[in-house]
Amino acid sequence: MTSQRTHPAHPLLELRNLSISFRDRRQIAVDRVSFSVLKGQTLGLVGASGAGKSSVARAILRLVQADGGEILFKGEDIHRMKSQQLMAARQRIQIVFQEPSRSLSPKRTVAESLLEPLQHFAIGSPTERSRKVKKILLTVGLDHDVLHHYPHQFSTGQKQRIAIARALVTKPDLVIADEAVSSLDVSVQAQILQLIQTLQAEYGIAFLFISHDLAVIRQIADGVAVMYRGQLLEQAPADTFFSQPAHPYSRLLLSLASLDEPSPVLNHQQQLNPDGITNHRPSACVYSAGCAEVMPVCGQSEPARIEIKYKNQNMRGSHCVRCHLYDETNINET
Amino acid sequence: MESVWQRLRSDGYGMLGFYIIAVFALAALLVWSGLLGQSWAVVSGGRWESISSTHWFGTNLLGQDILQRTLFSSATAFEVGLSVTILSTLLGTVLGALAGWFRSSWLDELILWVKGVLDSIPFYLFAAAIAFALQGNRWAMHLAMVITFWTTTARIIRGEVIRLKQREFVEAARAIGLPPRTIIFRHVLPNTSHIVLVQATIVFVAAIKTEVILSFLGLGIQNGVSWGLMLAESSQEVLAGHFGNFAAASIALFLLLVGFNLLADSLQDAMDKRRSVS
Amino acid sequence: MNTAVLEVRDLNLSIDSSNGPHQLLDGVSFSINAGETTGLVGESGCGKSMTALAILGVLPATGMTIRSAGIMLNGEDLTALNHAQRRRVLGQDISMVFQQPATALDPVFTLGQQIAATVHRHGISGRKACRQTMLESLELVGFSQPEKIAAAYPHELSGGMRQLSMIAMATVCKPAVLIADEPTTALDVSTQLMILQQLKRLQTEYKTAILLISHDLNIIRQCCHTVLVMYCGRLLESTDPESLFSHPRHPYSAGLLGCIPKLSATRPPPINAIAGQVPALTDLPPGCHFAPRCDRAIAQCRHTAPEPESDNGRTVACFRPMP
Amino acid sequence: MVVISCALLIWKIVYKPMNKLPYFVRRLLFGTALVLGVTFISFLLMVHFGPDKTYELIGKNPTEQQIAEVRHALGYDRSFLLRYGSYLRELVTLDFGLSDSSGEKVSSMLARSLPISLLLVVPGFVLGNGLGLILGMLAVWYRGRWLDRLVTGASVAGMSVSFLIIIIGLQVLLCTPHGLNLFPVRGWQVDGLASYLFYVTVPTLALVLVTLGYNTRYYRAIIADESEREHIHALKAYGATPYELMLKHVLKNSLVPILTRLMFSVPLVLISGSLLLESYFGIPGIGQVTFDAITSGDQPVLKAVIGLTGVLFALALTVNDFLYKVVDPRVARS
Repeated sequence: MTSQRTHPAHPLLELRNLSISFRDRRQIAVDRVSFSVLKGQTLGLVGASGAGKSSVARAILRLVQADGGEILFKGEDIHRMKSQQLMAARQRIQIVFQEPSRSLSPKRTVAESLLEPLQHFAIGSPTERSRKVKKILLTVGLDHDVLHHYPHQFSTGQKQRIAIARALVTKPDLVIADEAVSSLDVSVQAQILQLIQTLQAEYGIAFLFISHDLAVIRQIADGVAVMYRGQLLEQAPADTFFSQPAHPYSRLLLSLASLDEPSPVLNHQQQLNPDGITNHRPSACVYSAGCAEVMPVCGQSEPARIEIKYKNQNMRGSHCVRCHLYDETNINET
Repeated sequence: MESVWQRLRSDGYGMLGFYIIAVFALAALLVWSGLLGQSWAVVSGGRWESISSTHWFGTNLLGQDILQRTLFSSATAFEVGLSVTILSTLLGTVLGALAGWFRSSWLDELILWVKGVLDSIPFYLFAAAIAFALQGNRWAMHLAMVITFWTTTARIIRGEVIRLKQREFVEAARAIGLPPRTIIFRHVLPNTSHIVLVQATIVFVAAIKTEVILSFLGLGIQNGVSWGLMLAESSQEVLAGHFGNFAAASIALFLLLVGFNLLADSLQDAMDKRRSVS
Repeated sequence: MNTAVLEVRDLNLSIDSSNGPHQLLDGVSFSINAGETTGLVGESGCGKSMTALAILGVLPATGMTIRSAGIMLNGEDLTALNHAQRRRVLGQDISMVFQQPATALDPVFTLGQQIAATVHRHGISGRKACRQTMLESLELVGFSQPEKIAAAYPHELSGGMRQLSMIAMATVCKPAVLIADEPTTALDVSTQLMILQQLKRLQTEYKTAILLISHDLNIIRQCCHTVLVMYCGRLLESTDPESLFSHPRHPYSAGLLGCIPKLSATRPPPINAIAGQVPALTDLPPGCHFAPRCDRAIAQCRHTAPEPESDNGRTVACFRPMP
Repeated sequence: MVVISCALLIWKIVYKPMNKLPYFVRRLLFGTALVLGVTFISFLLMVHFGPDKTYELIGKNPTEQQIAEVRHALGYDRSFLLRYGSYLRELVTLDFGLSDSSGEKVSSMLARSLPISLLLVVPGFVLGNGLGLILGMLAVWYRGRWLDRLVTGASVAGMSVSFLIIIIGLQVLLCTPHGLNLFPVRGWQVDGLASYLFYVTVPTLALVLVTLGYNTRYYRAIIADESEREHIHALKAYGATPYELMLKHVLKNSLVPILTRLMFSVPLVLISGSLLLESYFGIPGIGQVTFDAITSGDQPVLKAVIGLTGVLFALALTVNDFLYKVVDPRVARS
């Protein structure tokens, strides 16, 4: 998995200050999030439940209306696309959900579910379509006698493979995996991760891989972005993130996930405040309440998104963070 | 649907109900095709003749054969039941699906308002009003029932569509840009087929029972005979000790309704078991 | 050797269905010592939750039959108790914490009412005494304002706080054994550790023996003194976590460990998975159920089920265990 | 058609801002909209399409002038909206003019007959639902055993018998020489408890028999549903006794569906239930009044009864919403 950086004109997917709120602005789900996914690369989007990860995924697919910001797919803002352009974009972006048993239409056979996108996007002739479907099933490790069965006749692992096949059948450039392995058993999870790794290598598909499990992200992602209460706190290449995480929250997540030493007992304030976004004060850092390295300034003003400068040219512009611990002057030696 | 059929076969009571309905349905078909119960109006004997070889169930006040009338009435019952059930279930399913899909939009609130209004008009008054408005039209009763029976089906289907709309396979369909119409009819409604079936059997029972009372009120069947009319007639005969008409109509009605209720219960259990699986 | 607080001997559980009875649990035997945590790990559908419910005798579905050589709690055989005796023991000497805190608490009663009811049911009479005990139990699990929690309804608390309240309810009568059925699965990483810390604190303070059921080997490694690996209703291996992680004896345990994604500073090697999938309960393969997926399987594995043999505290049920 | 389409347009525009109003106000608006709807439709059917009284009141071959006079007296010449307006005023002031058949003031007829209907229907209503709930609980308590099958079987039978058959059957059995002949066939000379019981027993028995089947099945389904919930199994693990589970936890969780059924069956039983009972047993309640109005086409009475039932039902709807809040804490504090 070479991680050399190719610089096409635009990144495959770029979010600029995306904001989403529910129940007409009273509850902010996503607050000015910006990140980009390069062609053939996988970005891991990490965060606790309720951090807004799924809302971002649904906004990209226009299942949810965004209040502000842009979602650029190959340089074009998805929200301003006309029907023809939107149809082409929708063909190129697909999604795999968390619950395999709820991702397939129960009353339709596997064949019908797999053929539906091809028919909708009018790809190829009927014979070509069934050939494509059979080929895709082989890629996900299923043989084509599954075609005439109904979803409830399969195991969770097989259902998730069928869901992945459905996402791949229109040859997408980007697949959003929304906690796609979180509800699978360890051995099934490993098989699906193995499948995704082969898809990354052989087909060069870009993944926006959403998960709350850092170990899974480590296994599969080229870059990592951390979200907390609707805001993007840090984005970095995987190797940098897992060796020297910049943001205190990233450090906390890493120490929790590695379980090697007992975690700092969370202070009561965070304990009694139910997770999810309710009373968010715009004028302070969103993580100030729970931060172990909190400073007075964190309570007064919101940290801007700054890029950490690196000596070697290759790393320029790939690591940014929103925290008062850092400002424009920090130069990282590596 | 296929899994329900196997489960239904394994449930004794459900099958019993199904066979009872089949027998009555056969009788209705024979009547419609003119092979049975055609001489229900013919005066072929004395008043209130008791059970005999010529009149298996005896005769009524006018000397008409009660057996013929009972058989013809089963055809009337199916005519009322089927027409009301099919129309009201269709109406209820479509409006329920629309209300559910466009939840808390103006369309949803509008459908809920219409439903609320129709639910709050007392049914028999409504039927009387419709009968007035259509001046004794043969289909007044059926229309009144269709207009008011769809509301329960709509409420249940609306709840189910709201639940199904959040399912990931619907979001996947929306993500590739399928229009709502296709998603509703291709993905959402087929998953409610169970509920529609159970609700249809319940509406069928309600339709037949309502016909009986409407006929008693003089608003029901205008031409032909039905169990309701027979019971209305028998309400006087019974005081004079002649139970033939009353017995025949009530037993036939009771059996058919037991058949449908057994089937409805069995379908309901089959659905609950299936739902706990999915 | 510490005295065994809970001892399960040859527990078998079968459920009868349209095509004959199916074996959910097959000869499960283990024991737990006071003040120790035993981890029961396995994938979904392997029967770990059924084991807990069978021990307590609160099986959900009808049509299930339990056969065992005895479930000894402090020397008293639970299977010999009648319903009334059993109800006195449940919640007092042995109790349980469930996976979904959102649905395991009654939504129309406040936490205070539910905990006080458990206290009242097990011998403490008088409203004031019950309330006092209840508030103490909430304080014990780490709530700084127990009154606020006691007055709240379950849907008003976060997942983590609901689970803590459930732990308070389960341990208010200081039971000898606490069964925790995947207590942290539905929670975030930060809340998970809070829950595990509270369990550890209760153990050290009251010498409670904890049976921790989970599918997450990392959590089992951090909290347990012994680990039981279960597959299709059978215990395949039981050992201490460190030796399980360093050199597992049963091929299935080794396969499971290989599947866990590693968290490392450098990029980890591609993940390796176990071939095939878990057999359905309706058609379990003969002999060792893992044989069809096991690359070390020999002919004998396919027709006779291996008996567990133990040496110096580690048992394994395999004809060709790993070296 | 024009009226309908512009009404729709207004509704679309009005709906958006109306949604902002607090829940309480919205429910009130919905209630009044219901009443308006009921009265409009009943007015439409009763008056607009209703029978034209003019020719009954005038003798043979009347002159143009006489016809105009009578029409004016009856108010037929006023515009549709005006007549609807006057109908609404009648509803508000509870003064519905004179009955066509008996000439008596409609409001006094209703005032006289309503208490009788209540006296007739209340015992049947209470017994029907009380017994139904108890049988439902017993059926779930002895689930799968003979009592459960007996109750389920009996409720299927109960649902399969038409109201008319029960009435005729009971009358023959209890009120005629062919049977026990203990009770009167018709009539309502009530001047004390003894005479009240004497006249009310058979109708109440009929009402209970016809509603018991449906009530039992409905309550059995709710109780069975609640006792399968996970928190009930959880409480078993804490040593809760079966009585405690059923009478405390299952019952309180079922309170909302039970109350909903009680609220919505009040108008149903009071009007349609009493209609048959009173017309058959000759009891001068609101049912008898309505029955006579139907058979003789007495418009003012029909208008009054429909209007009042509509208001009653809208009241039941809104009261039921508030009951939700009182009984179910999940709704109350969300």
